Amino acid sequence: MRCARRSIARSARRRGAEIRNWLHKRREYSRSASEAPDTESGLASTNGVFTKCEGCGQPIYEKELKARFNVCPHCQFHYPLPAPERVRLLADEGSFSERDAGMTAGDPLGFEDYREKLESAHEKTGLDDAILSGVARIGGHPVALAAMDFRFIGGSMGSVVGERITRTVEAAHDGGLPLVIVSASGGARMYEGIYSLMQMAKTSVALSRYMTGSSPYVSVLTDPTFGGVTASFGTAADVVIAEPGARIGFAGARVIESTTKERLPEGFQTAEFQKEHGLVDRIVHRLELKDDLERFLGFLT
Amino acid sequence: MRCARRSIARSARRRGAEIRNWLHKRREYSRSASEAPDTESGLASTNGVFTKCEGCGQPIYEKELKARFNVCPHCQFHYPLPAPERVRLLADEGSFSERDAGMTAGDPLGFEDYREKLESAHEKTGLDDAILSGVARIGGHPVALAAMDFRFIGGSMGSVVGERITRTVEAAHDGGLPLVIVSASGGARMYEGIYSLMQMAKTSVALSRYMTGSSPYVSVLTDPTFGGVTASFGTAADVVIAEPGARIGFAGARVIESTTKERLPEGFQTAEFQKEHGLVDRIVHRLELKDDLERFLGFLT
Amino acid sequence: MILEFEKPVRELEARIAELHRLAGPNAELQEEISRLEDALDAAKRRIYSNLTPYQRVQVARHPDRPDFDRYRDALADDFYELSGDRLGADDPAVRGGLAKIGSRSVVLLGHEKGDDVNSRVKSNFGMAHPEGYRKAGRLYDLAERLELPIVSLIDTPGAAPARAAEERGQAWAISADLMALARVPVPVVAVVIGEGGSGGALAMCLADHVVMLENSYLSVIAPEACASIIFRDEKRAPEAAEAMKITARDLLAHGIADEVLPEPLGGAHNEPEAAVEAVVRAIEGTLSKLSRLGPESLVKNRYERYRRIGTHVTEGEMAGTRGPGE
Amino acid sequence: MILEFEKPVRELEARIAELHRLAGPNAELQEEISRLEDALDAAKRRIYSNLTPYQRVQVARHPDRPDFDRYRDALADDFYELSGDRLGADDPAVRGGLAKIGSRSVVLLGHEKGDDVNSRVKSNFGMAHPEGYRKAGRLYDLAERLELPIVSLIDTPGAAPARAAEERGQAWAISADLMALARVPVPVVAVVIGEGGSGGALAMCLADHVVMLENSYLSVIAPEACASIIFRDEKRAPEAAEAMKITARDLLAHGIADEVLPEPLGGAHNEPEAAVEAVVRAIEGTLSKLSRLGPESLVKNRYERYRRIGTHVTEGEMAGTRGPGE
Ligand SMILES: [Zn+2]
Ligand SMILES: [Zn+2]
Repeated sequence: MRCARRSIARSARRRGAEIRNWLHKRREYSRSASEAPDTESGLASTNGVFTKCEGCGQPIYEKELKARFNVCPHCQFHYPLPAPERVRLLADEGSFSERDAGMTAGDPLGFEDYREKLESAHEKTGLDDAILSGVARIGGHPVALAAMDFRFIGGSMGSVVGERITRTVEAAHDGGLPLVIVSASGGARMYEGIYSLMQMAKTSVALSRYMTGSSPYVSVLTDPTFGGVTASFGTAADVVIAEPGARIGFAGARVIESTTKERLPEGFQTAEFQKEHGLVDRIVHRLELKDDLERFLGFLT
Repeated sequence: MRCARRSIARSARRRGAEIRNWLHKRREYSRSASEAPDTESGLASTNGVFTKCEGCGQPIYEKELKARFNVCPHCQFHYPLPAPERVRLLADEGSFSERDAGMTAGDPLGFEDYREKLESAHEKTGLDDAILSGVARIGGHPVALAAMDFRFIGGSMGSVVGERITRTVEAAHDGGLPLVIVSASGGARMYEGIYSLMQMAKTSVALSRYMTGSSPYVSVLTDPTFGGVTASFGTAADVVIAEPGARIGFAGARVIESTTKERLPEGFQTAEFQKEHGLVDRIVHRLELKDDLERFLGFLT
Repeated sequence: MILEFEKPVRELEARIAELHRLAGPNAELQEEISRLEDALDAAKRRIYSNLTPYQRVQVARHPDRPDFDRYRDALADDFYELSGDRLGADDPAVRGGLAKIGSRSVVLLGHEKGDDVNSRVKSNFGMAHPEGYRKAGRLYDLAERLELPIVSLIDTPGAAPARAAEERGQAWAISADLMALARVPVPVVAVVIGEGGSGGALAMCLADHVVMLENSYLSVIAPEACASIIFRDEKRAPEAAEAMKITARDLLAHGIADEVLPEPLGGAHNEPEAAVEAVVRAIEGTLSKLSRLGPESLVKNRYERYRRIGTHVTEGEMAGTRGPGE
Repeated sequence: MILEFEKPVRELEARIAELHRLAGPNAELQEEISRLEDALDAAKRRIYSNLTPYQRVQVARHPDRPDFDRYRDALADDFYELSGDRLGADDPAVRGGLAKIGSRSVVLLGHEKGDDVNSRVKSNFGMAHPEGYRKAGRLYDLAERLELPIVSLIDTPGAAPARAAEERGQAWAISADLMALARVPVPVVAVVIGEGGSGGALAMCLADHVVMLENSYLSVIAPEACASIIFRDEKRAPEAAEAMKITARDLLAHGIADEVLPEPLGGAHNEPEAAVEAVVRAIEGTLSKLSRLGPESLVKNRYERYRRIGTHVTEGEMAGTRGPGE
């Protein structure tokens, strides 16, 4: 069943950048990173074509979708957003200065296929790993900013993600800057084994020290955020914002269903569910996110 | 119904110090202090008589009951224990030095019957208010110690209880002493109106300051502990011990049942229930309490 | 909703309105109207200036009384709401977030009573569950971390007498809030805007400065419950309200409240703008004063403020009848 | 329980026992027995000294492996157990309290896996729910307040893949533990005594010194799950265990573990006293060393310890292949 779905997804991908493709992978999504969809570099890469929204079934101009940062103009369904687009969405124009560019993953365990995975992810996304980070201004407020990219091996957290998050936290700490991290992650990068797990510890010591100061930390959780990211820096924030419909948790729904044989309720682990459960502060539409962060930052200057 | 029960209780009292009497009142117990039983000065006051245990129905020598600090030798039912007996139970012999003796309640609001209530409680118990406090040694460890007395207007917290608790906390703070408080309270002393409520705030500021140090605070909750005591110093401890079967909570079961019309489960709000709910650390038999405190204090010297 | 003691006023008002309708240019009726209007004015003053404590409790509970939303909108140009206790629940009875009052950012929180049947049930009529106290506690921690003053608007009948609230440790949760407020090194300003019921209210008003609206109350127990327990008769609630000294002016006299804000004639619901404006001014003034104190002074003063409250008698000498006010 | 790879050993043992029974004074059989005993010895050494990573995982999971209770009893003359998260639940999968190790008082905590069907189910096979992480967090706070070192014994398959655990925010709870351990200004010693599964284990072993028993493992994901995801075949778990480098010696080599304690031949369950004794000595030694450091040094060293772990490559140069060990 799973395999059947996967091969459908694969052939669909070959046919072009259909949203359906994302969605198949969405459904297939599990906590495990490598199984998570390696998403296309951008929905709008094939120019001027209509695509059908998986959320509402209506046709969307791919150009319009791109202009709306991958939010369906009809039903407001939030498709994943590449990290460079996320930075473009949030940072004041021209204000983003990337830090730690060119940092790439080692292959500490010589894990089967890892090199190839990294290369193809790099080719597909143009990124060095599942993250972009640096300093920027949001509505004029200087911030340290990191954004994860789900297309790069399912946004899994390996040493590069851990290191760049940590350096971003340290930059915020040293500069007395507010910290904004946008997460999207299937969880750990198993190819890096224990190093992947230890990134939770590394980011946590940095964040814990940052939190002894008085500058704010806002975590933005997007679809999907699971595993080690949620269980470390993703949730230890002053304010936790989630995008509408984003699935957020530790263990993914499929893992839970297959382990416990329990049918999970509709909307399980969505942003709305987690807000209802007191775990998320705000649900903010992507096209209002910059404004929302500006408002928040405005309280603290 | 309530009145009927009360008048039965009253005539029973006249017939002698029967445990049945306590138990009637136990059942009648509610969060409100004045309605709570003003208990007898000691079960064993009538000498050499048998009494029937409400816990198990077996006969008990009242002398034996007293020797066992009001714990049934058959079923281990824990009857309320007067504060002086509690001090005798816990403090090394001759080590207790009372502080703030002679402090009595004012009648700030000139509340109907309050003076009479105070006088009759004083006559019955020999105490100035619902508390004894001072410094003592427990297994050789110097401690600041306070014990409440449920017989004195239902162990309700008015200005005297609040002040003596606060002074005990301050003595512990100033002397770098461990703090042990044994609570038994129906809640607020309504006769003192807002002053009663404010004792929660007063004890909390003192305790909050004490907790910035590194000396331990153990709270022992006995049957019953409700209302303002539980919602302030009673639960803000490093270790919360409860006696077996003790009922502990904020609102009493009867108030909840009459408000919500819901039938509460067997064992609701007992020590065991609260431990199950992660709110109480340990349930300790009264005759093992001194030993348990000695053990705890032994870790910190 | 018309409160019992307001009926004469409402009747007079109705008669005047009726006469206006009938009068036209009739000079005689104009005279009668004028007379009635004087009577109305007198009646209002007589009734509203001499409200009994229990009548004030009823005013404090009036469904049209300005609520959290109303004050929030007047206080803050922007309110950035936060949710949840981060433990598994979000209590609609407690609202909170960041707000800008004047030029000052604060953590603003308060009780939500709801304004229709659904929202009233949802917010449990303003009675918090443990998750509400823990949400408040989380906001206190946030205020400490971000070094922002805390402003709370209290309007709760009290803690929830409910099984679920007990099962999740409401006493523990209230206690934790008190401990947190006692040590938080930022200014804490509490305004009782309506009901201030028992420990549920206290968990938000252990503060450096306690403001009360004229018809708000703060009490260790609801007057009805007190009457039912002490007088064995719930109907004697007016007596209990009187005996317990729970009104704003009583509490000012006893030094528990620091400031009483007069309400428009008949209560805040008759002229919400004025009440809201008074609260805004009081908060701004207080924040401005408290902002001059450092963290240590704030915590020390707060300690002393509450340390003094009590009416015990030592060695035959009254020791502390007065509360924290001077 | 007999593990698959132990079968030759167990068979030899059975044959030897049988022969002993039959032999009596028969010299020829005595010789045969002697021969078999040599063979047994050789087989044991061969098998047990060359356990594959996945075989070690099986040893780590052995139901007779010494557990929290066993170590606790050996470590501490007295264990003063504490319960609950103070929020509404007590998780039987996490145990903790005060203990005296040698002359030192510590906060001791660890996982409970249970030792019969009932207790295994009750403790969810050692997989904590959010209340377990919060209980641990409460104990970390207690350790800070009472200025006591933290000693944790890790033995968990990992976090609970369960609806209830998600509903109460297990990710939030784990994250809070990590943040707390990162800053707690007392020595933190972690000993992986059996399984060290994912974030569930990490919530107790972000420490100043990480000890691992020879056959324990620490892994970002169970080998079976890794195999099923990466190799699309759960049966390839042995390969996954190998590839992920999860054994104590691997982790020592990679600088993640600080110390590996050899186990008796065949695993700790074959000779629990020896394993327990080694753990006790290691903890005592570590506490003694760490006790010389002040709170600031402890937190600073811990920061640096974890800060270094990573295998990213900067500007074509490997930057941090090694972990915290020197
Ligand atoms: Zn759509
Ligand atoms: Zn009995």
